[in-house]
Parts: sequence; C-alpha cells; structure tokens
Amino acid sequence: MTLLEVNDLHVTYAGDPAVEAVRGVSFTLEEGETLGIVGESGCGKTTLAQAVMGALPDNGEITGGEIIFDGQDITHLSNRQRREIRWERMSMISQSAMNSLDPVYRVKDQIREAIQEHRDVSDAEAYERSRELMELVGLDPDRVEDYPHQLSGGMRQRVIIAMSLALDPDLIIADEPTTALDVIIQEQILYRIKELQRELGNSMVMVTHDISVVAETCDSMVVMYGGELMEAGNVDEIFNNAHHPYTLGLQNAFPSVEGEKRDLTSIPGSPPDLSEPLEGCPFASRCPFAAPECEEKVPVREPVDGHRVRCHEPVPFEQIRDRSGEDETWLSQNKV
Amino acid sequence: MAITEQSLNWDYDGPIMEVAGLEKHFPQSTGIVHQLIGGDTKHVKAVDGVDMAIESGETMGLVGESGCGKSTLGEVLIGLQEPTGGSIKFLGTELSSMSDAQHKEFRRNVQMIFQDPYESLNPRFSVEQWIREPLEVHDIDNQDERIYEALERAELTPPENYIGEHPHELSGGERQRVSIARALVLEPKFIVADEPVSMLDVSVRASILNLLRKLVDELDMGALYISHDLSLIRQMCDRTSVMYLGKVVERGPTERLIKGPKHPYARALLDAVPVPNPEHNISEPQLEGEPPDPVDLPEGCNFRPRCPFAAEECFEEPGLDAYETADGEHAAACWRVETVDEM
Amino acid sequence: MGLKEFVTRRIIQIVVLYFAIATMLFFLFRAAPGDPLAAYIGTGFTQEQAAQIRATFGLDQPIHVQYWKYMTSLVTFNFGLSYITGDPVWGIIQDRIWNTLVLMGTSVILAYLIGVPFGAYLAWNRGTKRERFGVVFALISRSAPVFWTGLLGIWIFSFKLGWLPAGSMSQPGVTYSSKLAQFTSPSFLRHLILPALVQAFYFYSLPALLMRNSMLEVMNEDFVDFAELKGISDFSVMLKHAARNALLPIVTAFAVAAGFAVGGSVVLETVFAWPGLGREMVRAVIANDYPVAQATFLILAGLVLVANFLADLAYGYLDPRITYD
Amino acid sequence: MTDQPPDNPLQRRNFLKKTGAVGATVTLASFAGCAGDGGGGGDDTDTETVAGGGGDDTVQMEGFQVPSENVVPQSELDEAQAIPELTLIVNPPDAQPDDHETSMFVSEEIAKLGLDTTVETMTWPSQSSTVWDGTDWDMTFWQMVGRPSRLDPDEFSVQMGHSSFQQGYNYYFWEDEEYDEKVMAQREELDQAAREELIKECQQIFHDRGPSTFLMYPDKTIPWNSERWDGVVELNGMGAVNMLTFSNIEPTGDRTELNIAYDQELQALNPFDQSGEIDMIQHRMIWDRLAWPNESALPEPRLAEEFNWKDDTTLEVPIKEGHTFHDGEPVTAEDVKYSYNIHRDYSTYFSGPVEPVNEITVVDDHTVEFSFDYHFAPFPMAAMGRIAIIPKHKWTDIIENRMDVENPMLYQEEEPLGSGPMEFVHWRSSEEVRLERFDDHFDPIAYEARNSRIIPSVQTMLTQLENGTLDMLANYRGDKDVLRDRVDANDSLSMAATTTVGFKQISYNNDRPPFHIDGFRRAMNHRFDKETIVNDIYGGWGSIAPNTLVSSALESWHNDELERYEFSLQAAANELIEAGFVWDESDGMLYMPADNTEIDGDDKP
Amino acid sequence: MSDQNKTALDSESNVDALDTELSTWRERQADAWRRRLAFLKREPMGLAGILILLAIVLVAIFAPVIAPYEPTETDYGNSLAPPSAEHPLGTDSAGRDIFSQLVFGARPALQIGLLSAISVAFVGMNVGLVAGYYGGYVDDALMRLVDFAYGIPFTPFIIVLVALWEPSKWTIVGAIALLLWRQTARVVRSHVLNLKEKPFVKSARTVGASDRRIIYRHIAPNVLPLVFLYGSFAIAWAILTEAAISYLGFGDPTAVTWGQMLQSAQQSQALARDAWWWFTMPGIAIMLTVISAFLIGRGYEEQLNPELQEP
Repeated sequence: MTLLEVNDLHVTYAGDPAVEAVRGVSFTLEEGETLGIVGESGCGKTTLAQAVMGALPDNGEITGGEIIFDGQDITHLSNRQRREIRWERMSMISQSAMNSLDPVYRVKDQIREAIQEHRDVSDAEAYERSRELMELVGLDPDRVEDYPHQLSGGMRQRVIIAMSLALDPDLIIADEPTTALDVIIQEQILYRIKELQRELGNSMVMVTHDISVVAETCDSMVVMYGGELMEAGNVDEIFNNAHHPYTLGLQNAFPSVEGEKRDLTSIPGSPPDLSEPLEGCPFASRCPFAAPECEEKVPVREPVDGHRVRCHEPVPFEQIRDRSGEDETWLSQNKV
Repeated sequence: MAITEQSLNWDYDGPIMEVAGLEKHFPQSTGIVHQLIGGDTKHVKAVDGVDMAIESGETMGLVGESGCGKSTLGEVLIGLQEPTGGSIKFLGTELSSMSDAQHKEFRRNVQMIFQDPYESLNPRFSVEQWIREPLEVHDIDNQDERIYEALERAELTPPENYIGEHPHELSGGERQRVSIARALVLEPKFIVADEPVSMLDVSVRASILNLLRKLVDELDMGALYISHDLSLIRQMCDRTSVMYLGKVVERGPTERLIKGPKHPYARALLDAVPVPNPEHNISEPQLEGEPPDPVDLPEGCNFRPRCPFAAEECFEEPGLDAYETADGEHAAACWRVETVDEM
Repeated sequence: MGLKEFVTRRIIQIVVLYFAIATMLFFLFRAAPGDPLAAYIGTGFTQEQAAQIRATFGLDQPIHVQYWKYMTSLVTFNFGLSYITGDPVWGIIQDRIWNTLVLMGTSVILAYLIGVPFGAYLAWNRGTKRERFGVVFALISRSAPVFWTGLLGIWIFSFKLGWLPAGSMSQPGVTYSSKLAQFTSPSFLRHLILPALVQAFYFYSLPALLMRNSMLEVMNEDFVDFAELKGISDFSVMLKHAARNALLPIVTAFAVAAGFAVGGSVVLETVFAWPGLGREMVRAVIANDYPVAQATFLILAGLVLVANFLADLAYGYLDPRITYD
Repeated sequence: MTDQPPDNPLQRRNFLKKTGAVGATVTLASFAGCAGDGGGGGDDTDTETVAGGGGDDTVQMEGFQVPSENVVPQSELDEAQAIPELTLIVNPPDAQPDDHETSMFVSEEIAKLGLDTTVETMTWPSQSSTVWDGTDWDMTFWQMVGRPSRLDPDEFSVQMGHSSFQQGYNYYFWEDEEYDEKVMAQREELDQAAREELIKECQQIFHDRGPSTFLMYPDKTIPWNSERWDGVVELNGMGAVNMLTFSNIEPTGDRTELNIAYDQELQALNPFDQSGEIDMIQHRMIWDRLAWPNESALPEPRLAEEFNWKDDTTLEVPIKEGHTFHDGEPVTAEDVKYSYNIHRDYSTYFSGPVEPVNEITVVDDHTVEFSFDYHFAPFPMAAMGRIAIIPKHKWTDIIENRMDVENPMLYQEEEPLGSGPMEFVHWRSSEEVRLERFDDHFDPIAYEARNSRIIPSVQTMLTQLENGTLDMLANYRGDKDVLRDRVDANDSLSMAATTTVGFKQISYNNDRPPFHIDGFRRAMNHRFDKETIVNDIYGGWGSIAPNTLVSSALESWHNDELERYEFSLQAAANELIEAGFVWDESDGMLYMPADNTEIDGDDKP
Repeated sequence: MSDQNKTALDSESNVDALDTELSTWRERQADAWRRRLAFLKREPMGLAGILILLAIVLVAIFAPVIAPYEPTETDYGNSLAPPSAEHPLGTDSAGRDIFSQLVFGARPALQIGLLSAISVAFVGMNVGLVAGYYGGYVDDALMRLVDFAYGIPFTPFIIVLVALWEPSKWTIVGAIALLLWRQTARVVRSHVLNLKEKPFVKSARTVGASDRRIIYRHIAPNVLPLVFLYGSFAIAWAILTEAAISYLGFGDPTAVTWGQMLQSAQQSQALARDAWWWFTMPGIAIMLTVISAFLIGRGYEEQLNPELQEP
C-alpha cells in the first residue's frame, strides 16, 4: 500500500531573486519501504524532504503539486493540522542532529516533551519510555540523565533516532543522518536505523549525497539534480541499469574499497542557477552527451517498468554507459 | 632556488620526512587551585609514539576515526605544532636542531592543504594576493610568473580569470584548487593534505584527487594524505598507515591493506566503508561504541576494550613489529593476526 | 573542576582584583595635585593646629605606612575619617549603601522585567513594522542621558502634574524603627517610583535589545527547528526553547548592567537627591573629601565585582554546559 | 564720562579663553604720529586731565591718554619690568555663574590698560588650596558669608585686615602698620562711639590702599510660607534665617512641625564644630549659648542672666537657674566652665576668641567668672554668642573613655545632647535632621518639631515650598528673580531679602608684583563697573560695596563717607602714570616702573 | 564563477584585454563598495543613522557659517527669550543664543565621540589581537587587565579622574580610553581565538608568515567590523558620559558643550522658569548624536550578526 505519494512537487524560496529549489518531482513510497533520495549539494533533496515533513523554512513555499500521505492530501495543511501529523505519524532525523538537542535540558526531558506533546501520558510513563528508547538505539538508559553536551556526536545522533521513534511513526525521514560522522559511527548508526525499521516496520525516506549509503540501505531511489528528478526506480535496477548520464557520472565518481581499483571520473562544471527558469535538462550544460534537443523540455521515460529517466537519450544509452566510465569523456566536454 | 651554505641536505637520499617515537601530548587544563594543591596534570595523548617514513614521490595515507590524532600528526609534521617528544627529520635533518635559515627553508618546503575549502582561504584576499603571500614571505622573485604557473598547475585556467577573484566568488572545488596553487607556488618537497575532498561534492572529488596525485608525481614530492575513508585513501595513496588513539596500528601498501587488513581495527574500518553496490547490504558493525578518552588509555593494547578478538596476551602492548610480513612492507600492532586470520 | 573550586577560584580572583583596584585608587588620589585637607584646615588655623589635624587624618605618615593602613582598611572597613565632617567613613557608607542597593536593585529588576519580554516580543515580530519601531524606541531610551530624562520626569510629574515627589527618599519628620521599615513604607515607595522608573527606562533597552538578538540567534539554531519538528506548539517552542536559551547571554549582561547601574548611581542619585553612595561620592569628590570619595568608590567597585561574580554563578546554573573551568 | 563703547558693556563680548591672552592685547590706535595726534584727547570723552602731563605731550592709547614720557620704546624696557599674564581665579560658572560672569567682565576691563589677563576656573577646594595655602596666584574672586558672629565688625576687620593673619583670612598678604594699630585698638575700646570711629578709620585706610576690591554685599533671600507661620524676624546683616526667627515663629494652623530645606548635607552635629553655615541653627536649637545677637546684632544674654564686667578684664556671668539638659540633668556653672575649657584645651574654631581668657572660675552653681589677659570687648559676641554649653557629665565620659579621635571636634555623638529649646530625634544623613521641642526650656518655642530636609536641587526645593511640603528654604541658592516671581505668584508665600554682612570681592596678591604697588591696585579699583555688576549681573540682589570690609548692613559701623572709585580707564591710567608705570611704544603693553619691580616692604605713597 | 563561463582571453588583442581587465577591476571595486554599503539598503535604520551623523558632522564643520551668533555672545537685555525669528531656539539666562550654542556644541561632541571611539578601538583591538593570538601567559596577563578594567565602575572612575585632574574634554577622552577598551578587547579576543584556528590562518603559518603579518594581515581585517561596531558604541558612550560628567559639575566650565549647556540650564533653573527650549534642546542634540551612533552600529551589527553583546 502506498504510504506517501508526491506528485509534480514544486517548492520556491521567496527572496531576491526567488529560487525554485524543487521543480516538479514525483515519487511514491510503499509501506515498509525505504526510499533513497540522492544528489549533490543544491539539488533540492533536503528541500524535498522538508516539504514532505512540512518543515520548510519560513521563506519556502510549495508552489505546485501535491503530497499525499496515507491517502490524505497534506500539501497545504494549517500549522495545527500539521502538528497532529508531525512526529505522531511522521518524524525526522535531520542533517544537523548534533545540534538538534536543546543544550539546556536533559535528554529525558527532551524525549518526554516529544511524547507528552502528543500523548496524554504521565511523567513516569514518559520516563520509562525514554529509557526504553535509549536501549532500543543502543545507548545506556542511564544516559537519559545527561545533558546533550555530555554525549558524543554519535550518541546525540542516536538520541535523535530514539526520539524519532518515540511515537512509532509510519514514516521516518532521515536527512543526511550521518554526514558529519566518520565511517565507523556512520555504519553503527545506519545499521541501527535499518534494524529498527525492519523491526518496527516503518517506512523511511533516506536523503543523502552518498550513493553507497543508498546502495546499502534503500529499496528504491530517486536521483535528483537541479531540483528535478533525473532517474528513479528500484535500487538494483538503477545501480545495474542506469540510463541517465548524471547517474552514471555519479556512480563512476564514487570510490569503492570493493573490487579492483579503478580510476574515478569527475563531472566538471557546476550546478545550474536555480533562480533562473530552465526549460530543458538542468544537466545539459555539464553533460558530455548533450545535444541541442536537451535545451527543450525533457519528458520522463520509463524504459523498464518502475524505472523512470528524465533524458532524451541523445546517444544510445549503452554508449552512454560505456563512455561515462572514462574520465576523458567528461573532460572533453569542457574544452569546447 | 638558490641554495645557501647553511641549506638543508638536498642530496640526502633517505626518506624526505621521517619521524620516530613522535609524541604530542596536550596538558589538560586544570584549575589553579588544583595545581596549588599539587595535583598532577593529565595529558591528552593525541600522538603517542609514531614512527613513519615518507619517501619523495610517495603518498602515505593516514586513516583513522575522528579523534585518533591523525590531524594532529599532520600538523606536527609540517611544524604547525611543536611535538612534545620524539624526532622529526626532514631531509635527514632534525627539525628541532635546524638553524634559522634551515628552518626557513623547511617552512618553504613543507605545505598543507586543509579540509574546509570555505575556511582555508582568507575571505579578504584575492586569489592573486593569497597565492602571492608565500612568495612575499620568502622574498622570492618572479612572483607574477610563479603565480601564473601555480594557477595553471592547479588547473585554474586561464589564470587571468581567477587572479582577481575573491573566495566567495569561487566554488568549493575552485577554492580547493586555489589552496593547492598556494601550497605549490613555493615548490615544496613535502605536503600534507588533511581530508582535502571530504567537503566537496562527489562529482568534483575525483578531479581534485587526481590533480593531487598527478602533482605529487610530477613534482616528486612526499605527501601525507589524511582521511577517515579508506575508499578515498585507496585512490590516492601508495602506502597507508592506520592510526588508533595516537598510535599507528597497521602499515602497509594500500592495496595489500585493503585486500587483507591485519589489525582488527583496520578490518573494522574497512568493513564500515559503505560500498556502492546494492548487493552489499549493511551488516552488523564490527565495532560498537567510540574510542575511549585519550587521557586514560587502557593498559596494554589500546584497542583491547573494543576488540572482538581480545585475549590475555593483549594486556601487553604490541608494537608494529608484532606482526610483520616477510618483506617487511606490511606490519600490524596486533598479537593475534594469525589467530584471527584463521578464524 | 567542581563548583566549589570554581567558587574558590573566582573569589580569590575577585579579592586580588579588588586589591589591585584599591591600589590604583590609592595612587590616583596621592598623585592628584592639591592639598586634600585644604578645605578643612583653611579657615584660620595655626601651623601647629594644622599639623595636629593632619596627624588626626594620618597624613603625616610616610606613604608606605599610609598605603598599608589604607589596604588594611579594606578588610577592617576602617576607612578613616571624613575630611569634611570628621565622621568615620564606614558609618557614612553603611547609611547609604542600602539606599543605593534598593534603588538600583529595583530599577535593574524592573528593567529586566520589562526588557526581557519586550526583547522576546521584538524577536518574535522580526521584520515587522512593530519590531522596527520597538527597536528604535529602545535605542531612543538608550540614547537619552539619564539625568536629562530624570529632570524631564521631575519637570512633568512633579513640577507640572504634582503626582510624585521631586526627590529625596521619604516624607519629612517620620522616624522609622529600621531601614526595612523605611523601605516598606508607602512614602518611601512613592519616592522610589520616579527614580526607579527613569533608571529602568534607560536600562530596559539593554536586556530588550540583547534578548532580541539572542532570540533571533537561538531561533536559527537547529534545536529550535527540531522542537518545531517534534510538533511542539509555537508558543512552547518560544518559551521553553528559544527564550530559555536566549536568556543565557542576558545573564552575563546582567553583570554589565549591574556594573553600569552601580556606576550610574552617581548621576541618578544626584538628580533625585537620593541619599545613596553615588551622590555621596559626587559630594565627596567635589569637596575633596578623599577618604569618603575613596571608600565610596571602593564600595561601588566591590558591588560591580560581586555582580560579576553572581552573574557567573547564575550563568553556570542556567547553562549546563558550563563545567566551571 | 565713560570709556566704553556706547552700548551695554556686557553686550557683544566674548568669553575669554581659559588660557592664552585672548582679547587682552590692547593695540595702539593710530600710533604713527604720537605727538601730533595726542593733543586732542579722546574724541567723545570728556577730556580728563592726564596726571603729570600737559595736553601737548600726550599719547592717545585705546581709550585713554598717557604722557609721552610714559610711553617708551621696547629697547628701553627692562625684562624685570614686564608684567606677566595676570590670572583671576574663580569658581566654575556652574557653581556661581554670576561670579564667573563678573570675573570675565572685570578681567576684560583690566586688560584694557595694556595687560594680559585671563580667568582660571577652579573648584572651591583647589581655589582654597591655591589661595589659602599658597602664594602662587595673582587675583582671586572671593566671598564671605554673613554669620551671627560677623555681626560685630571685629572678626572681619581683624582677621582679614591685620597683618598677623596673613596665611589665614588675610590670605592676600596685606599689611599696614597704621591699620594694624587701629584695628587692635578698637578691640580694647570700651566706648562704642570711639570704637565705631576707629573701625571707620580702618575702613578708610583699607579703602585707600585697595588691597582688595569689594563688589557687593549680597542679599540673603529667604522665602517661607507666611500663611502657616507667623513671626519671622528679618535680622539686619543676617536675613530671616536666624535664631530670633526660630524662637519666635508660631504656627497659624494645625501643622505644628516646621519643614525647612537646606541644599547640602549637614556636616556634623558636634557642639565644638559648626563650620558649615547650615549647621548653625540646628546647633543653637540643641545647645544653648550664654548669649545671642538681638535684632540690632548686639549681643544679648541668653542662658546668661546678664554680662557683668566687674572690671576691664573680669567678666562675671550668672546663668539661668533651674534649667536642665534634655536628659534632665541641671545646667550648672561647671558645665559652662567645662564647655569653654574644651576650646582652650583643643584647637577648635573658637580657640581664637577664648585665647584672651586667662582663667574661668566657678563662683557658685550658677555663676562663672572669666578673667582676661587684656580687655577683650568682642567677647560676648565672638565667644559667648558662639560657644555651645555642653553637659559635662556626658562629655567627660566621652573624652576619657569613648573618643577614638584626638580632637572632640571630630567626635560625633549618636544622640547629641544639649539644653537648647529643641531635642535631637534623628539624623538620616543626606535626608533630614529632626528636632522636637524641649518643653522645659526657659524660652519655649511655639511649634513641636523641626525637620531640616536636605534637598540639593533648588528646583525641587522651590516646588516643595509651593506645594506645601516645605515651610521655609533656609539657603536658597538659585536665581533670585525666579524666587521673587514664584513668591509673588503664590499668596501663601512671603520672602525677605536682606543685605548681609557677607560680601563678594576680588583680592590681589599684595605680595606679588605688580600688585605690591599701591598705584597699581588703585588702578585696578578703577576698573570695576559696580553698577553693571550688581544691577545687571547679580540682578540687583545686593548692595554696591565701597571698598570696605564692613557691610552697609551694619549701619553704625559702616563708613558711608568712603568715596567710590570711579569706573574710568583714564582714572586708572592716571594712577598708573603717577606710580611710574610705562607703556610699550610698539604694542601698548603695560610695564612696571623701572625702580619698583621688587617687593621691598614699604612702598606707601 | 562557473567553469564553462570562462573563456580564454583573445591573445591578439592585448590592449583590449588590458582594457577589459581594468574595467572589470573598476567594476569590481565599485562592486566591493556597493557590497559594503549594501547593508544600508537593507538596513534603513543604519542609513538613518548615517544621515543624522552626516548632518551633525556638517553642522560641526560649518558651525561658524550656520550659527547666527557667537555661542558665547551674551545679551542680558534679551535673556531667556523664547524661540523667535531672531533666536530660533531662544536664549539662555545670559541672553546667549541656544541655537548657536547647539551648533558649536556639535564640535566637542564629535571630537570627544570620535577620539574616544578611535582610542577604544585601537587599544581594544590590539589587546584583543595580542591576547587571543599569543594565548598563554600573555593572554592571561591581558585578560586579567581586562577583568581589572571591568571591575572599575565606569562613571565614578571618570569623575575621579576628571575631578583630580583638569576638567577638560581631553581628560574625559583619556578616561574613556582607559576603561572602555575592555569590551572591545574581550570580544576581539574571543573572535581571534576562533579565527586563529581557521585553516586560512594555519595556512599563513605554514607558509612561514611572521606573527605580525598573521595578526595584522590575516586576523585583524576579519575583526575590524567588530571593532568598528564597538567603536560606534564608544562614540555614543563618550557623548553620554561627557554630558553626565558636565551635568555633575566636573566638565570644562568654559567649553560650549551640550552637557555644559544642560548643566547651566539646571543651575539657572531653566525648568522653574519654564525655559523648556534651553533644557530640552541640548538633550535632544545629545540623543540625536548618540542614537545615530547606535543606529549605525546596530545596522552594521544586523549585517554582521555575530554573537554580540553590547554594554
């Protein structure tokens, strides 16, 4: 059953100039499934997550499309209605989890606050629950008595995870949950998130720039670039059968400790300016395969069932896949 | 560059940078009253007896969790921090016994590239001023030419387009290239790169890594590349040292180390690196928890409390010679390498 | 480091500072031109009589002896005798210190009671016209010299409207059994209103502007966003998270405010004929009454230091991150 | 005739800068043909005879003429003759704006003679240390206030005129043998008329030699609520705040407490110390004196029954019987003796007046006898009117056991104890002093209490008087015009303006060239436009003073035959010419006579 | 600038290239200024502050032209005249023109304000830089000095200094300079502590730059905005302090300052005489000047938005 459905979502940040950060993205998330949203900085992935959570910054606004959560259109809910959904049904582990705990309150009080805001439970019950949650995320329950500064970054991240699970929500949005952490802690956290999700059966949206994280933790994925969806589908499908030059470029730029060592490619150039309207493919200016038609509107194709690509495919994709593994392909483009 | 009588020994054919028993301990601040009543000062042992030698033209990787002392080691090597023990030899000359002129020459020949491209350039300097500064400091002639050359080397071409820019007008990748140009304008012989790409977008990482790699080769420099991510180390380094709590626990040729890590910590580190392969699902971490406070270190092997393979013998501190391959290239400070391999 | 050690350390520090300030003051006065006793001795004494009076004030002794006596006075509170009245200085101070503390305490508390919510209100209304007016208003009250607003207040509320007394501390002819009885009498409170309000009118702007800034900063913190994310109501977020954290720098500023309040007492008390330390100090300085001037200054400095110390403690109490090192 | 521009002298005048000779340099008018132009004299001045010179041989300076022999080229001038910049010291304008204004004005007028002058402001303490304790000053503004003791001209005449008081009240180093003789003679003169004559002769000498220039005897203005209070006595030379007022005054209605405002803190409630003007009345209400001045400012018995001069050097004083201190202990002759002896044993303000006393004897419980070394006529006023009678039983204990200071003048009783018409209740420093009626006094007062309020701001004082909080302002230092307007506008208020025995003067350092030359000082005296000063600057609140220490308020003592120095540049120049001063040909600056640049002790004309 | 926008300059047209370079340089300079002043557009309060201050500066410079009378010129026949065509803001008790006094009063106010600001900024910045950069005992010693300065009550200290020495505006400036640097020093120090750990400073050390160079070329420019901010607050404090000191009777009695005007208005009972023009005007002048400094400071602070406290 579909838990979340995002249709042609547009998000704009007011300002001078206004920035349209998300430009018509659609995807669905099934119950119990994990969806990865990947892209580089400025691609709109965090905005997308915030829009779903209803946590856009003050100057951000949904300017088009709809978000349907569990059959309910939550695109334009009032604050009050939002609050009922938030945390209760949908929680978030944000990018800056390290700083998401209020420094002047003890951990138990912050967990309790989240619980009591939504449920009518006694202090004692809330306290018990907070200890349970701590154990759940692999922390010593006694540390609920600590202040945030007494915990390490990884521990704080776990506390945030504990909080996000406090009300057993249907959907957890994890926005770059491990960016600031080193690999060992990252692994611990990701593993814990996955385990808990598996146990509790929630759905999850994992926003990250790291395709290896997506590969290891997600069922399906959306690749974003310049506020638009480039490619989406089942993780296996995308990794093994990517069509989009950007997706391929990203995959080839990623180092791995597995297999034989290979040279990495890079994608020269920089992302498009999102304050300007763009007709065609946002990646066209950096794409070595770009053709004049890429300046025009690009439809989403579905080469394989459930696999969506936004690309004209100016050259046959087999060729794209082969050539995108070579650094020269990318470099040559710049030397027009 | 003119060589003066007092200059460093450029004919030295040993490792360009060689450290032995290097220590950097930070006294932990204690209260004045505490000191008055005669309490002993505790030390944070950021670097605690490191031996390492880096040859010209070679890139040494240094990998470890945050807080393991790898950045401190990097800063000590290039003289940003004074070591509290051990020796540092540059071109065979002991750093602490260098004359002023030699020290100045040392300064000119070791450089560093920092992690954060947004903070490693002075926001008030133009690219030209920023790259010119080292030349001014060392009073080197033909400055304009050298600046152009450095920019070209860093692949900021054409240089005219960049010299007038200020940092906020540049992208992250461009800034990192400016940092590289600044480091290179003095034509150094040794360079430390501390996570130079970790804050960059994936699509530009490779270009910076490749550039660094190329420059190390071309200029025949020695380099120390610091990272917590073995997949990046793998792209960059000939040899790699794994650091844990101020000590090097494993050292070896990078490929060999990645294919067959010996120290349990290196194994865990390698295992933790996510792999861009959907078949490879996340597995249970080999390591729980975080490294202990480097003030009160455990007895014996530092890693013992977290080590899944710890045994009785680990109460004795292992040196890097605890395990060594026949060719001496690959070594690990662990008593139980063979046992674990068999398991 | 524990709280105990922190407190001990701060106290040692304060004592050392205090003695340093006292030393500076001693030499400042000694280095000043003119004979301090001129005003006292001037009127037709013989040389011997003058010498006798000098001896009475201990001015015939060598400088290091004077210095030693002076420094011991900091501990014994035996600040010597007033050059003008011949009264023991400590007696003069004892009378006035409470008057100053009550006035300054009232005005600073008032200023915080008004200023903190006002600042929070401004932060909440960030970017609106109301906020802009509020800030300008706060800046205006910060720009007007206290003595000037004080005199305008007297002009309006005492001279023109006759609502409030124009100065001094109590109505004539009443004898009080104790200071406390005096401070709680209706007549005293009536006299307190105008000076306290005038001072508060100046001081509230500090916590108000600081609170606004601090709130705005805190509101940008991730934990505030996160609290909102948790579905907590705006008001709770403001109160429990934003305001609570924003208060921290305000507490530090309290010490600064108290310091300025103590220093500002010289002006306010003069305007309102308030029999406090500040006015006494002005009088003493004008009259070259060195012992009184020095002692009042030292007491004022002591109050500043104590205020700093209390703010430190309060900060540590409010911010769990402070571990007293 | 005048030597000013036709318009008001104070108009279009600049302040002199604090330092530097600004506006003081007098330029010579059309100096080129000195001899030729000189004959005509000033065009619009009534030609005044130039001393020692004919009309032909004069030089026209700016505003006055000088015989040509008194104008010399630079080359003939000796450096010693040069007159340095003359500094006039005055308090800052915020303290005494009119005094400052006057000083500025006078300084400019003096400069017109060819002098560099400047006004330096000093706060009172630094002024007193500079002038009183030092010799390094030229001119100073000075004022003395009226006090009861000063109702007898002796205090001022002797202390400010006699050469032995140099460094004391005679801070301007004046000496004149003849004056010294006469002023001491009046002390011993019993006959009032003869004493008056001597005092007047002294005034004449002082006037002629001009060691100091008196400006005015200021008025004392006291406003009070006349609707509520009857019986305020205006005392000549003192004003309405005096003992007679406070013993006579009666409430007209229900309010029987007198609230009276002072502008500064009481200094002490110590029977031996009454240095402050403010303390005076409190003092006399708490502690009785043997005598006090009556309405004609003559001493009248108070605690004493009478003054009985048994001979020239013996004074017998019986005191009132049955009178007690506030604690109920009787006031005895022993207490009187004890009280006076303290001033003989310790240095106090009254050690001077009791100096001639040889011995004090207790004749019986209620009689004391003072024997003197010489006849000392001012004793009743100067000592008996001032020395407080204190309870011996209390003070013996204090002095022997409790006093931690060396001089009882510095000891503050917790609860001052006397025998006066009022008892001490409380003293909240800087706030108020409260006294309540002592019912058993021999001259009981008609009101119950007196609250002396300390109110530094004149505006506040005035408002509180208007709104009825206060009944009287004891020392209103504000603008007198404002006060008059307010009193006129309020039916319940009255005010008295009384010329006092105090005065304002500008004194010269007689010990310092060129002030050591009489002619120079006299010339200075000609530079005071006292009408403008008193009427315009001081708003007419005072009487113009001829050059004498004895106020016109003291009618019988004041010498009204003294001729005022004419305000005239030429008259001033004439004095200088006569004394041999010369002017520099090139810039018109004044130089001292070549033979009189040093102080040689005697330079009488 | 993105990579694809960069095209090589045509090597044949060097002159053109130079021209382009020059003009781009000029544009860049103009840009830089536009950026620096851009905050004014976003901060109308700051702009208002600058305009007020500018007006006051102009008044001070052209005082002799603007003032209809000499500020000290008395006219007893016309004392306490209410505002009229002849005397736009009336006269005081000595018949001096209030407007002219106000106009000339702008001079000492600005002198005191600016001098204090400069000295506070200079001392505070250097102490902060040295303490923060060198750390250790130097830092300890300097910070104890700061604590010392913080322990001294401000107004009383200035009163004592001014009363014991000569009452002049220089004494006031000196006294302010002796104390008020404390805050600038503290704030600068904490920023230096932060800055010196920045990679760009480490980078400067790595290339062998001297301490002096690092402090003044790399760190100082980054704390300068803060120093400027505190300097603008010091202007305000100095003017307020001068006024208070004058009011208490410790000012230079011969100076024509706003504080001194209030002092003489107070002495002459301007309020009792209902001469409101004498009493209110100098206060308003003080307020305007002070508020202009505050407005500029705040406008600037809004731009900087560091974690600041002002006194």
